[in-house]
Amino acid sequence: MPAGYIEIDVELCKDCKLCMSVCPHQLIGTSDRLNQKGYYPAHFTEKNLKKEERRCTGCGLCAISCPEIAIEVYRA
Amino acid sequence: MPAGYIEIDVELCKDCKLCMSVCPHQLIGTSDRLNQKGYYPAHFTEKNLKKEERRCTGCGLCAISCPEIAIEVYRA
Amino acid sequence: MAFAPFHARRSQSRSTVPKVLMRGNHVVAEAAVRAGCRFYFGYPITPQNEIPEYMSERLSKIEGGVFIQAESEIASIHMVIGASMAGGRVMTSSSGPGISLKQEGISFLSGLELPAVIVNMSRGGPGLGNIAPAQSDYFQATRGGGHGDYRTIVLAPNSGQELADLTFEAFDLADKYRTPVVILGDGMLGQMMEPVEFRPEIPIKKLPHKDWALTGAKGRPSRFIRSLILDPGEEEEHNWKLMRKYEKIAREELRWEAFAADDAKMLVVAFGTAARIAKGAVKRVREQGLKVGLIRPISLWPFPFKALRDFSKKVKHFIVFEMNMGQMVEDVRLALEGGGEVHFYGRPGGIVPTPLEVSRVITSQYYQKRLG
Amino acid sequence: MAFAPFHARRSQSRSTVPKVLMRGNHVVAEAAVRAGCRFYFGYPITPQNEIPEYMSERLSKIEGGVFIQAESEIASIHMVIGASMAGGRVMTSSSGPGISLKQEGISFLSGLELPAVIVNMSRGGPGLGNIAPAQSDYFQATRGGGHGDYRTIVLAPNSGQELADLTFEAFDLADKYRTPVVILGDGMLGQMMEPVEFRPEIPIKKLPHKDWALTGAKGRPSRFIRSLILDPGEEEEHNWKLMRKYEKIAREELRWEAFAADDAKMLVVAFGTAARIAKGAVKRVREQGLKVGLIRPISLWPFPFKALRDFSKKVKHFIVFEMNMGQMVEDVRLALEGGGEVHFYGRPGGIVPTPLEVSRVITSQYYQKRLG
Amino acid sequence: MFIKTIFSGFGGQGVIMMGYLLATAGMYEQKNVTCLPSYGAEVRGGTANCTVVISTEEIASPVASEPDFAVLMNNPALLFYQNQVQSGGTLFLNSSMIDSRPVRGDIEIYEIPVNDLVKPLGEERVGNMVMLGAFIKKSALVSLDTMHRVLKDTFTNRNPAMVKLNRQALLVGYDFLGP
Amino acid sequence: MFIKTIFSGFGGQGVIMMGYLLATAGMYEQKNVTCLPSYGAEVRGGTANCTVVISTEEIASPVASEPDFAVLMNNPALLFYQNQVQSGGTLFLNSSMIDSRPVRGDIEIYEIPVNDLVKPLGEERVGNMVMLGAFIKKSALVSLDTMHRVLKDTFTNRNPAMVKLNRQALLVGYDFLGP
Amino acid sequence: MKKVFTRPKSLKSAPFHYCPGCGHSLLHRIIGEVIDEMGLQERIIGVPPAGCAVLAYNYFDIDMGEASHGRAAALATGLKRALPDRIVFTYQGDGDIAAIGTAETIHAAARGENITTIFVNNGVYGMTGGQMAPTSILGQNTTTSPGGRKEKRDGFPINLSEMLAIAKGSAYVERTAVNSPSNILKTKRAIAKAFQVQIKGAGFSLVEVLSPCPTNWKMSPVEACKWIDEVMTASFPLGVLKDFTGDKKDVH
Amino acid sequence: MKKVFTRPKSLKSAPFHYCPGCGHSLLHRIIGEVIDEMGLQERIIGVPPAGCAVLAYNYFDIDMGEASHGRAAALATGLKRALPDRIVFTYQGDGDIAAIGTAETIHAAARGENITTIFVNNGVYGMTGGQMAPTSILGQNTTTSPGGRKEKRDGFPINLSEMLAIAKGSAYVERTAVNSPSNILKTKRAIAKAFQVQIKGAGFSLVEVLSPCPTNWKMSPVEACKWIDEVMTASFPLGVLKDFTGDKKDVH
Ligand SMILES: Cc1ncc(C[n+]2csc(CCOP(=O)(O)OP(=O)(O)O)c2C)c(N)n1
Ligand SMILES: Cc1ncc(C[n+]2csc(CCOP(=O)(O)OP(=O)(O)O)c2C)c(N)n1
Ligand code: SF4
Ligand code: SF4
Ligand code: SF4
Ligand code: SF4
Ligand code: SF4
Ligand code: SF4
Ligand SMILES: [Mg+2]
Ligand SMILES: [Mg+2]
Repeated sequence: MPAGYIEIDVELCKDCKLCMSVCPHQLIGTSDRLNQKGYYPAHFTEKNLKKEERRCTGCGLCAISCPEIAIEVYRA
Repeated sequence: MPAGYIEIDVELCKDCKLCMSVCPHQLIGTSDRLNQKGYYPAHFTEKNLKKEERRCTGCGLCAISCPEIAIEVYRA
Repeated sequence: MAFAPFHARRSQSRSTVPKVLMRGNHVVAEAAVRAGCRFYFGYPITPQNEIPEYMSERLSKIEGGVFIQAESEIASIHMVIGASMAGGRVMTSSSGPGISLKQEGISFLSGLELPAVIVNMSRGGPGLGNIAPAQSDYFQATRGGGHGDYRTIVLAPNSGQELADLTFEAFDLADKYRTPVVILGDGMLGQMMEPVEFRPEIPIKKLPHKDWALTGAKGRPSRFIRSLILDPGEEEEHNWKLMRKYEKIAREELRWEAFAADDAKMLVVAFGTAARIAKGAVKRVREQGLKVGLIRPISLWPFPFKALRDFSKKVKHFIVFEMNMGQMVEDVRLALEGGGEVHFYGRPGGIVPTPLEVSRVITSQYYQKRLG
Repeated sequence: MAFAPFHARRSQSRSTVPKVLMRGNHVVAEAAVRAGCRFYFGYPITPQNEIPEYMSERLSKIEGGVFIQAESEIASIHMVIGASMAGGRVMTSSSGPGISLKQEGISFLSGLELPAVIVNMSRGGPGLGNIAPAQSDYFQATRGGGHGDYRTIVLAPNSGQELADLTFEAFDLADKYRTPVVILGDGMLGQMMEPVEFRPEIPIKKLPHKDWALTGAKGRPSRFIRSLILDPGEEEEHNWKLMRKYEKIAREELRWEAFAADDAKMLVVAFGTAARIAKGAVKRVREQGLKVGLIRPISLWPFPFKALRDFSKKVKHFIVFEMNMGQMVEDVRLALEGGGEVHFYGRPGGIVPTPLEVSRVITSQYYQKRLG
Repeated sequence: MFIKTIFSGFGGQGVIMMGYLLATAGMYEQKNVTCLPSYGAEVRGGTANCTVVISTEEIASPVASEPDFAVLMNNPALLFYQNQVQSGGTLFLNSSMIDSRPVRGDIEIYEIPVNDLVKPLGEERVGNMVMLGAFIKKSALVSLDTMHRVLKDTFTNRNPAMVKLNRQALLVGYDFLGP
Repeated sequence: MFIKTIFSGFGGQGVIMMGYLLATAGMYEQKNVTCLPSYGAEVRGGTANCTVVISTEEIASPVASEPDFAVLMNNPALLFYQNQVQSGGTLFLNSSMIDSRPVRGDIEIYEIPVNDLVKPLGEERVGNMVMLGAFIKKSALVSLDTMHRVLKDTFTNRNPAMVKLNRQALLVGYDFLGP
Repeated sequence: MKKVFTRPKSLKSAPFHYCPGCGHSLLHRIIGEVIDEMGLQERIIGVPPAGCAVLAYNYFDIDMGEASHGRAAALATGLKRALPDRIVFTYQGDGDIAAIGTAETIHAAARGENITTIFVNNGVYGMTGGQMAPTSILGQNTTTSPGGRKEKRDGFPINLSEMLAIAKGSAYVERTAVNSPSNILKTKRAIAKAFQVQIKGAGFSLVEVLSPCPTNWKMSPVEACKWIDEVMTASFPLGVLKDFTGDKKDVH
Repeated sequence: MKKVFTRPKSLKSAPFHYCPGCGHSLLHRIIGEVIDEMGLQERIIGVPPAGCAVLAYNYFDIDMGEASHGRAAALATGLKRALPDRIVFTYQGDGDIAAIGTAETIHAAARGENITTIFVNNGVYGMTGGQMAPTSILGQNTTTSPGGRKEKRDGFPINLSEMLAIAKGSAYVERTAVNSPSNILKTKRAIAKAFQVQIKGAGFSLVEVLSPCPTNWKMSPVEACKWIDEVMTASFPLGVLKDFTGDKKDVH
């Protein structure tokens, strides 16, 4: 499995939780800080982990499901 | 076969010839006198025949086909 | 929700206040039902959606009540025609673009001499425009946006209470003259909540009998209601018959109101929402000692031509204020026949100016004309 | 048949007569094609069916020509919008009921600032009415039967030749101002054959380039053409922009004609078919020594207000003759501002009075006013 | 000169074509002309008619309330128009199809047995040309020569064979009423 | 007396209800009132607001250009309305959701941590009632008693359980700002 | 001798203004016969819109309300909802129902309005003079499809009844013709059945009738009847398209 | 690491104004991706009518012309006939296409107009606040079907795509959904195919997309996606309804 990584634009996110519902490894949670629009944006839980520690495969399911195009996906 | 007879209202007739095309015995022809509307109306060829001489069965096909309701059908 | 149907809410209130606070759109709907309207056909469009929404609930709870959200404004106006042919009290409502689509049907209603009530909560235009309050459908309503020689009665309320009262009157006028009646409101009147007191409900049985309605030819000769009149002579006669009716309406159904007009040197003319803003403005300038009054046409057709002409014998300066680019101002000019100077102030596109702004326009005109 | 497309017939004629005898509806269609119209969308309705019929044949023989008999008048006006967005010269035609159905689309065209030519060969109304010639769509055409603040240019031809000429002008005006132009004829103008001389065909390549059209964002930023302007401030600005355009048109695009007006003590005002009848009537009464003239507005909007007002300095008596119950008469009253007495004579419903009949009305008014 | 002519008959009798050709001929002779055919639903099963005005002056109205000439191709046409024609006016009757005769004494009447005259030509459709020939002879509204030109211009492109046939039929009518 | 109040927040925060209840209370106290909610497409994903005018005079316009009071439930509301309030006017801020504070010195500000205050009631939906309680206390536009009557009349029929809960929440807010 | 065929009572005595051999005349009679036989004259209301049959109220001795072009289904919806115990039918041409009235018709069927529609498909706009109709078949010459209808330029003809059969609210849809005595009798049975469906309250019922327009087809009436059999039915096959009444599909 | 997923170029950078979890947002992105991948940005023109997506031109970086409510198919017909070598698509809500625009849509399909329609079926009138749509299913609560849609009172929902598949001029009709990653990918393929059909000139193509409207359904976005699978697809089954391109029916 190639290692993956995602970036979430918190200002675009509207807390719809669709990304969370599709990630095979439940790697996305909800932030506890409101964004400018007043939503608690999604949060990539492996954001600060080292590459080796991440379970994210870069499968892109989260990005595919994100209505706001708030997620960018990276793969090795 | 019951004997039949038809009456054609020449003033209603518009010379569409549909009655003629459906009569199984070709008993309807075209009159040579214009009616008030300017049509040569249909004409029951057995009009002046005696009952016994008529081939009209009173089947009503002519009347059923007449758009102008110009034909009345009688049957014994 | 604050928008639940009024009858549910009202019945429970043990308050001694006879009024209820209701959104204008709900007011129209409730008043219609109380005036005996049992048939409503409409199509969603902002800012009048609360009318069909309210009707869908209210009529579904009344025996014989029919609400249909039609597939379009066109379908809805023709459903109106059908229910009106059957003798019912019937209403539809929409806003600018939807009213445009109903024009053919409105022309039919007029020609067929069928009663119906048509509500326009108008918005900024042309085209899709926006959903903010505007008065730019004045021409459409008063000149008949449809084809042919006809007129519709047009009533222009300026408050929640008047929405209720004029809705009642609209149904009566429609039946009395067998003609469609337009209630011309705007987004603000439709959305705003104000205290309202309703007249009691009219029992359906007490409504006037319609001896022309189509009900099946039982025990009487068959009837038809036709729109095509191929012979120009007959059609002309029909047109003049309509004309005589319209002339009677123009004589007998004028509605207008004057405020502080008796000693005025300058008169503001405005209708509907603009009139209430203008009234606020007139009060302000009165406080400053300016002799300014207000004329508010309530029936836009028939238009109070004579009233204005009479005023013009004493007053020579008029300001017409409309939330559009200038439509009623033509009727004012027609009324005055040159017997007064007319200044137009318009704010189209959904802008609702403040009384202060309008008072400034009045003041500046007043001094320019050296009246003060 | 006598109605075969003109170009087929014309090419064969070795006659030296430069004119052809053509039905008014065919004239409009042929003139449109020569003016560069390549897109026609319409729907049958009497008395204008010869326009789509002619177009269906003519455009199918031209490279890039598109004729669609749409499923309805509504579809056709929106096809017009589409082809106009693409930058084409485009036309639709109908009569009263169909024009009513196009009102929403016409409001859109106006708001979107899209050029198009809309022909109304009007008939008796309201409702289905009949198919005889009438002028009862004057209000609809000049006041904008659709919603919102807008105006359409309205041209009223009175002969076959003018049908040709004004159709050319309509396309030019539409492009020049990016606005829909209405040609308001009637059943008689559409059906009558008269000798006509056409201007030469404009090559499509010579038509003005439209730098706003939607053609795919190739080699330039993407464009959009929008109708919704949610912000009232922006919509108001858009409205005033339209207004400035309309004011420019009102200054620069007036068209009217006077006949025997110089020494007249009484003026008849009439447009289109009524104007040609009125002209015959004026000639008759002139022969009897009555000093009567005729003013014929050719552009109904913009209306020649100033011209009429100027005449009213010398002439105090006006007769407005219309084939309706009285519509343009309002504009005449507006123009005169009380500076003249207006008598209205109307024949609605498809009646076409004779010049003799109208001359009697003129004569009787003339002597009643003690002018002779 | 201001002459109004009405043509009337059944839909298929070519009355509109008669009007069109007459008006075109008038135009060729530098006159003002209008030609107003009946239209629309009224035709359904009924009568077609066509009004032609030929004039040296501008024509105010193409509607002929009191025509100078009436060319009537069938019974209903006669019934409808016999009393509208001006005093001193002229009727052209298709006597093959019209039985009755007007009682008015103030008009001239020509009877043309169109259906009979056309038979030898072997093409019933050109009956209207026969009538038109008779009409232009007696009305003298346009010259025979002009009408020949009009026929040529009108039909050459459309159906060249018809030019000859129409001319023949025209002459049959023209000659029928004598010199 | 002519007092304009604006309520503003997210769609789900019950701002329209606050406006409705306040206006009804004004009506119960024999005042003239108008209540104008925002409507239509502008709500999509955005801010809801509601303008209430309470007055002893006739109300010309329900639109409040310079409100006396602003009840602001979230950040965008603060950004939008902070500068529109009249000099000398008052802001009521939902301090649980609004981080920043206006810089103006000419207005009074009350901070109500609505989301925190509502938690003990176990029903987040009545946060608007908490705010409303605080508002009527400090604005003194209508009496607490009237508001109790309004709540009863409004909710008894619809959802009797809500009457009690709403009253509780109202009192929490009313008491929060001290006597 | 006994009179076995005469004018139905629910028709007035006025002669039809339709062209010789027109299907409208036949259909008027058929409907009149059904009304008579079912005893509906005093409780039926007809809705004829613009089209050659716009003057139908001159012929039917029943209550009738004229509709604008295309809007008969909407008008009938309003009528029927206001008078649920009356029988309401529309009588619409193909231009009327399948072009301008497409939306109104489809939605009346989708809603399951309890009305009956007689859809007179003559493949042209008769009243306005023979323009192309939505049901003009490919190759058909009309005044607005010069050289015959071409799919690329003019589009395909539309099978409205097949679409209506899909609508969940339609209970009975059949296509018949009036070009021969046997088809005329089938049409009569279909119309009777449609009224029955309405009486039962089963939902929307429609009978599409292929109907000659000799005038605009430029054929003799007899040729026109033949053309229906030989050409038109290829595009518009006769038969029951939907029957939710529980009756057997092949009613005839 | 390589960026493997990012915003398509044919979308502008403006954030969407749609509600959280709205299908319009997803569809905008999907269409943008297809336009990018097929290289159509410079020759495509979009036609969004009134509806929640009326401001679509704020998001798409392509030429766009706004249509009146319901008339997108007619407008697109005019555009495409004038510019036959451009790609023209409409983007219409269910209220727009299946209520007021029924006639325009059916006739564009019947004529075989060479345009593509994206039909966003969210079973409500989103923009105007959640009224009943022609596609609201039986029992569905909306602001104008109090107590849930009832067949007698409110009529049945309409299956427009099934009707369009019958139209002779339609070449490709498919129903998809955007409620899961796999359905999203299928939707993308369907839209690409529809554009291809248009490029080939094969006729009318339409993709109906079941699309969540969490706001008016009063559900969370995740619940809304589930509801599509569990409830909505029973009335509107997913799959290819028509494919005249010669491709195999089961493209995915
Ligand atoms: C709004 C409107 N558009 C057009 C017309 C003109 N019109 C009258 S009937 C008709 C169509 C007739 O065709 P069809 O419905 O097939 O009936 P038919 O005459 O063939 O029986 C048309 C286009 C009209 N009356 N109203
Ligand atoms: C002629 C007209 N009627 C009504 C409207 C109001 N309106 C705007 S969008 C819309 C329907 C929205 O529903 P849908 O098409 O399903 O799109 P959605 O918002 O659900 O995506 C309506 C009724 C309008 N703009 N124009
Ligand atoms: S790319 Fe795949 S694994 Fe990584 S966060 Fe997204 S859904 Fe989860
Ligand atoms: S799918 Fe997108 S918008 Fe929704 S929660 Fe995840 S990142 Fe936010
Ligand atoms: S009743 Fe039968 S047999 Fe007699 S004339 Fe008529 S069709 Fe012929
Ligand atoms: S069917 Fe009737 S109208 Fe036709 S020819 Fe026979 S009698 Fe005359
Ligand atoms: S035109 Fe056709 S449909 Fe109309 S009456 Fe004549 S034959 Fe019948
Ligand atoms: S209302 Fe529904 S369709 Fe509209 S933006 Fe919100 S979720 Fe999307
Ligand atoms: Mg037809
Ligand atoms: Mg929707």
